[in-house]
Amino acid sequence: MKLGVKIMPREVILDTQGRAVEASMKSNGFNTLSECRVGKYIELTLSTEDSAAAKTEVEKMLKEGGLYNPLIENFEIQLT
Amino acid sequence: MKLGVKIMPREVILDTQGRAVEASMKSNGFNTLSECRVGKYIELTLSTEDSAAAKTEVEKMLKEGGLYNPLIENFEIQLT
Amino acid sequence: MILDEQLKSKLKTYRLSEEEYELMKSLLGRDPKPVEWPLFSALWSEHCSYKSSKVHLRKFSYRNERTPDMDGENAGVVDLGYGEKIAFKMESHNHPSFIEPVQGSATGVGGILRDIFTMGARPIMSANYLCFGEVNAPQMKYLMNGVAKGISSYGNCVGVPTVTGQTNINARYNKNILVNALNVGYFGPDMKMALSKAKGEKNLVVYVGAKTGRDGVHGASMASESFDEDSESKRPNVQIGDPFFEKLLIEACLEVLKKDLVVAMQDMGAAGLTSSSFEMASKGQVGFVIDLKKVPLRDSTMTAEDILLSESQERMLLICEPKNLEKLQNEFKKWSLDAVVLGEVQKDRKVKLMWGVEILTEIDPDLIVEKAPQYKRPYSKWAYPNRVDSLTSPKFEISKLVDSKLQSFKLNQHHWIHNQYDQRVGARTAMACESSVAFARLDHSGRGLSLAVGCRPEVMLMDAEIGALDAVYYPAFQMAIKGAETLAVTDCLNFGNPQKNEIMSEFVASVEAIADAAKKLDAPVISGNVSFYNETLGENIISTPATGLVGLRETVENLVPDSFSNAFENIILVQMNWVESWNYVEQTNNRISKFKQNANLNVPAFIKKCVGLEGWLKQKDKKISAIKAVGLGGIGATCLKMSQNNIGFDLSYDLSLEDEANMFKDVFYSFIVVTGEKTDEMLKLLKSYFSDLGVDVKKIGETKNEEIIFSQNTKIDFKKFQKQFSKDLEAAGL
Amino acid sequence: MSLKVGVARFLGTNCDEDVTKWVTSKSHKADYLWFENQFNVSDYDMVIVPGGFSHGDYLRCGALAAQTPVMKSIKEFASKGKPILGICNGFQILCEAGLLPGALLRNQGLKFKDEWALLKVNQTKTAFSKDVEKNQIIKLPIAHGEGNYYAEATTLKKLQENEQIWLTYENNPNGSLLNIAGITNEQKNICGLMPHPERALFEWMGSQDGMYFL
Ligand SMILES: Nc1ncnc2c1ncn2[C@@H]1O[C@H](COP(=O)(O)OP(=O)(O)O)[C@@H](O)[C@H]1O
Ligand SMILES: [Mg+2]
Repeated sequence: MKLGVKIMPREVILDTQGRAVEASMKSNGFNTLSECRVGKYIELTLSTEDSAAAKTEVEKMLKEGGLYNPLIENFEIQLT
Repeated sequence: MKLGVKIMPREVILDTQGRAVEASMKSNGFNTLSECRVGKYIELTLSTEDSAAAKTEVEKMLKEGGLYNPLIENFEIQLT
Repeated sequence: MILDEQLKSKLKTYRLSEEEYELMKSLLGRDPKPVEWPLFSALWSEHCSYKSSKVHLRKFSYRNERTPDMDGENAGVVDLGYGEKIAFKMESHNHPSFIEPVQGSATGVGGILRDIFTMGARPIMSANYLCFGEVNAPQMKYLMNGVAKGISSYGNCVGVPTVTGQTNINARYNKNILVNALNVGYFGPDMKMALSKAKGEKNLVVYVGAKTGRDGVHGASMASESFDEDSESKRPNVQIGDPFFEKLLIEACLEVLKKDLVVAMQDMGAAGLTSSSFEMASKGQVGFVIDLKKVPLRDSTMTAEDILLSESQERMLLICEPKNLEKLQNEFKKWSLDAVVLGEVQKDRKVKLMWGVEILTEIDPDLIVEKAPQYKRPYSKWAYPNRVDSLTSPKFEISKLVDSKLQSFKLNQHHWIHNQYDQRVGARTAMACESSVAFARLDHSGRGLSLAVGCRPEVMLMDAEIGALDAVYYPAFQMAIKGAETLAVTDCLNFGNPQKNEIMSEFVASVEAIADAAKKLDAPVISGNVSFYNETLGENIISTPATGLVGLRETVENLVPDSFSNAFENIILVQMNWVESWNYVEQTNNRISKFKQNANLNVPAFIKKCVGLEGWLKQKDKKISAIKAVGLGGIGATCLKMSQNNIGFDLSYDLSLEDEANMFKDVFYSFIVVTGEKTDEMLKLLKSYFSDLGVDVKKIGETKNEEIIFSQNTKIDFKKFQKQFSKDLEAAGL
Repeated sequence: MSLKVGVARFLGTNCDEDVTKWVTSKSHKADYLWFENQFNVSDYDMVIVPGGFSHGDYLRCGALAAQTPVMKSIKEFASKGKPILGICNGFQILCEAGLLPGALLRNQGLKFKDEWALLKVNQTKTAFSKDVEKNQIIKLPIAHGEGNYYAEATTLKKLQENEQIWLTYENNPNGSLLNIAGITNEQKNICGLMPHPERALFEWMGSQDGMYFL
C-alpha cells in the first residue's frame, strides 16, 4: 500500500524557500497570498496491506531512519 | 484560509532523490519499502475564506505563476 | 558566600559564575535588572568576550607596514600596494555544525562572509578547514555529508568560490567535529573601507537585512559550553541560513558604501543585536537609544529578551546620517531587504534600550564590552614531551602501509568534498582545490593572491609547539614553492576546556609559536578566532590551531601544478632536516610519534629563499613541470599524491636510501620538483641556489608511465592504486 | 563590430560581473537588464542570461526568474530572431520560460558538481559559435547541481532532426539525456548551455575555449 508523508519546516524555523516563493508570487500580482511555506512530500509504497503496520513502519523510518530532521521539521503521515 | 499543494515528479521522470531515499531506507533494514518518490508540499495561506475562489487562485499560481512545471511534475490541491 | 537557590538557578540559566555576578553588581552599583541578565550572559560568554584567551592574544600584536592596526575591527586588513587591499578572517562553527551539520556549516560560511563585507570588501575567496572523526563513528557520515553540503550550498549560492581547504580525520574528533570557515575580501582602488565605530550625535541606527526570528536564542552561550548527552534530544531553535538573502545583503551593503550613505556598519553575529549595538557604541565612544519594538519580526510574540539575543542570520546594523536615510532605504528596497530605523546615536555614553516608551535599561556599553572579566588560567611551560635525541625507525612494510592508508582514506584527496564547491565563480580563480595552494587574480593589478590553510593535527598531537609553528611554516612553505610570499596570517584556535591545565598549556604554547613563526616570516597575525570547550563528556579534541595564510605572486601566469604530468622526468628532492618524525607510519599503529629536532636550521630563511626559486629558474631558462611540498609520510606518500593522469614514479634510483622505510619518514621541510632538464645541471643550479642553508639536494627518482616502484622489491599495482586513490568516499556512503 | 549586449540581472544572479567582463573584453558594450524592468528590444543586439542562483534557486531553478518582467522583453527580443545566450542558471531560466525546450533536473549523483568537462561541438551554425569546427572537442568548467537535461522522447527526436543539440559531454557528469550540455532553439538564435565559457578565457584560467562563443 501507499502512504504519503508531508514534511514541513517547523513553525519557529525560518523557511527560506517559502519566503522567496511568497515574495515572488506577491510581486507577480497574487495579492491574496498572505503566507507560503514549502516542505517535502514523500510517497512510500510498502509491501503490506495492513495500514496500521504500514504506518508504524513509516513512523520508524521517520524517527529512526532519518527520513526527517526533527530539529527543523515536523511530519504528518497521510493515508492515500 | 490555508490550502496545500502536493507536487510530485511525473511517473516518467526518473526520481533520483526518491531512489536515493529508497536505497538508504532499505540499507537501514526497512525491507517492506518497495518504492519511494520525493516531491514538494506547498502550504499557501490566502486572505479569503471562499474555498472555491482560493482554489482558483492557487490553480492560477500553478499554471500561470510557474508554481509547477507540467513537463516534469503533477500537482494535487488539498484543502486543509 | 551562601547563595539562595533562586540566584543559583539564575546563574546557571545565564551561564555566569558567582564571581562574575559579583563583578556585574559592582560595575552596575546595584543588582542587575531582568533585561540586563541576558546582556551580560551573552557578552561575557567565552565566545564574545575571549575572557580566557585575551591576555595571550596580545602576543599577536606584531605588525608591519603592510598591515595597518585595525583596532579590533571585524577582520584584519593587508595593504597590497597599487591601491589594492584585502580583508581576511577565519571563524569556527563547530558546535552548531555538530548539532545540525547542514545549517551549522552553512551559517558558519554566512557569518564569516558578513565579517568581511561589513568592512566594505567584496568577498572573493573562501576556504574551509574541517576535522571529522573516523568515518565509521556514530553519525559521522551524516555529519561529513551534511557539512560538505552546507558549505557548498551556501558558498555556491552567494557566488564566492571556495578555493581551498583541508580535511582531517581522527578519532579524537568523533564527538566534536571542527568546521572552520575562512573568507578573503577585496578592496579595489576605488572602494571604501567601512568601520564599526558609531559616531555623530543624532545619526540614525538602522537595522537592515532579514527579519528577526527565534533563531539560536541563547546560541552564543551555547557555543561556549561543552556538550552533554542532552544536547541531542533538545530541540534548539536552529539558525537557518539563507545564502540568497546574504547575496542580496552583500550587493546592497557594497552599494550603499559606494554611494557614501553609511557612517559605520557592523554585522549581527553571535548574540545578534546585543553584541552589534553594544560593540558599535563602545568602539565609537558614544551611546545609542534603541527601540526594540521597531525591530522587524518574523514572529510577533517575541519578547525584548528574545529580540536582543536572536541570532537570525543575514542582518546588519548600520549608522547613517538622517539626510541619507531615504536613499539608503531605497537601495535596500531595490534588493528587497528591510531597512528600519531603530533609534539614534547620542553623546551620553549609554545604550538606552526602549520597548516603545518604556525604558528597559540604560547602561554604559563599556561595562559590558570593555570591562568584561579576563582570566589568567593556569598553565605550564611547554616541555616537549615527545622530543628525543635519536629517532628509531618503526618496522613496517611499504606495500601493507600503502594498502592500509588507501583503505582508511588517509591517502585519498577529498574530491568528494571539494567537487561540490563552485571553485571558479567570479572568474578570478587560477588554481583551486586541485592544488595545495589556491590563487586568485586580483582585478586591478592582475597579480596573484594566494591562499592556503594550515595545522596538521597529527603534528599537534606529537608536540603543540612544533605543531603550531608548523601551522604557519607549512602553508607558507607550500606557497613559497609556488612563487608566493606570505603576507599575513589568520587563525582559528580550536581547543578543549581552558580550565584544564594541560589544555591551557597547549593553548599558550600554540599562541606563542604562531606569533613567533609569523614574526619570523614577517607575516603578522591580523585576525582570528578562539573556540574553547571543544570537549564532550570530558573528552577533548586534539588542540587544533588552524591557520589561514595569504600571499602574493607577481602574476597568475605559469603556475606550476602539484602533480606529475610527463613520464621520464627527473624527480629531485630539496630537503632541510629541521624536524624528523614518523607520524604517518605511527598513526596506523595508533601511536604518537617521537621527533628529533635540529634547532640550528633556519626554517624562515629557507621558506623565504624558496619564493624566488621559480623566477630564478626561469632566468636560467630551466623549466619545471611539477612542484609540491613533501607532506607527512615523506617522499613516499607525497609521490603517491602526485601520481595522476597515468603518471607514476620509480624511486629505486636513490641507492643511498638503504632503509627503504625512510621513504615514509616525515621531514620538515622538503619539496619535490620535477623537471625534464638535464639532471646534473639542475642539481648544480639548485645546490648553488640553496647554498648556506644546510639544505640537501638530490635526485631521488624518475616519473614513469603507469608504474609505481619504490625499490627493486616493492612495487605497487598502478591500476589498482589509481582506482583506490581517485575513488570518492562513495563506497563509504559519502 | 561592437555589439550592444544586455546582461540580465535577477536577485541572486552571481555571474553577471563575470559575463560583463567577458563581453567588454571583446570590445562590446554591456548593460545590466534589471529583472523588474522591461526594456526596449531595439536597444540591444544580444542578450545574455548569466548563471547564479536567481531568486535563490527556490521552487525550481530558474522558475521564479522566468516569471519576472524582464523575461517578457526577452521573449519579445527572441521573437525578433535576435541572439540570446543562457549560461548555467541562465539556461535553466530559458527552459522555464519556454524559450528552449526541456528541463534541467537534479544531477543524477544528487550533488553539486564542479569539474572540468570535455564537450563536443555538434552544431556551429548558432549565434554563439565563433571560429569553432563541427565535432571539435573543447574544455570548459561546469558548476551546477541541476544540469541533468530532460525532455520527452518526441522533443529529443525533434532536437536531433533539427540539429538543435549544440554541445554534448564526452563524459556525462549529471545524467543528461543524450549527454546534452547545451541546445539551441529551432532557429538557432537562442542557445543555452550548462558549462561556463566566461570562466575559460585565458591560459591561467585553465582553458581558453570560452573564446569560441563570443
Ligand atoms: N575541505 C576541503 N575544502 C576544499 N579543498 C579541500 C578540502 N580538503 C582538502 N582539500 C583540497 O585537497 C588538497 C589536498 O589536501 P592535503 O591533504 O592538505 O594535501 P596538500 O596540501 O599536501 O596538497 C588541498 O590542498 C585542498 O586544495
Ligand atoms: Mg593542505
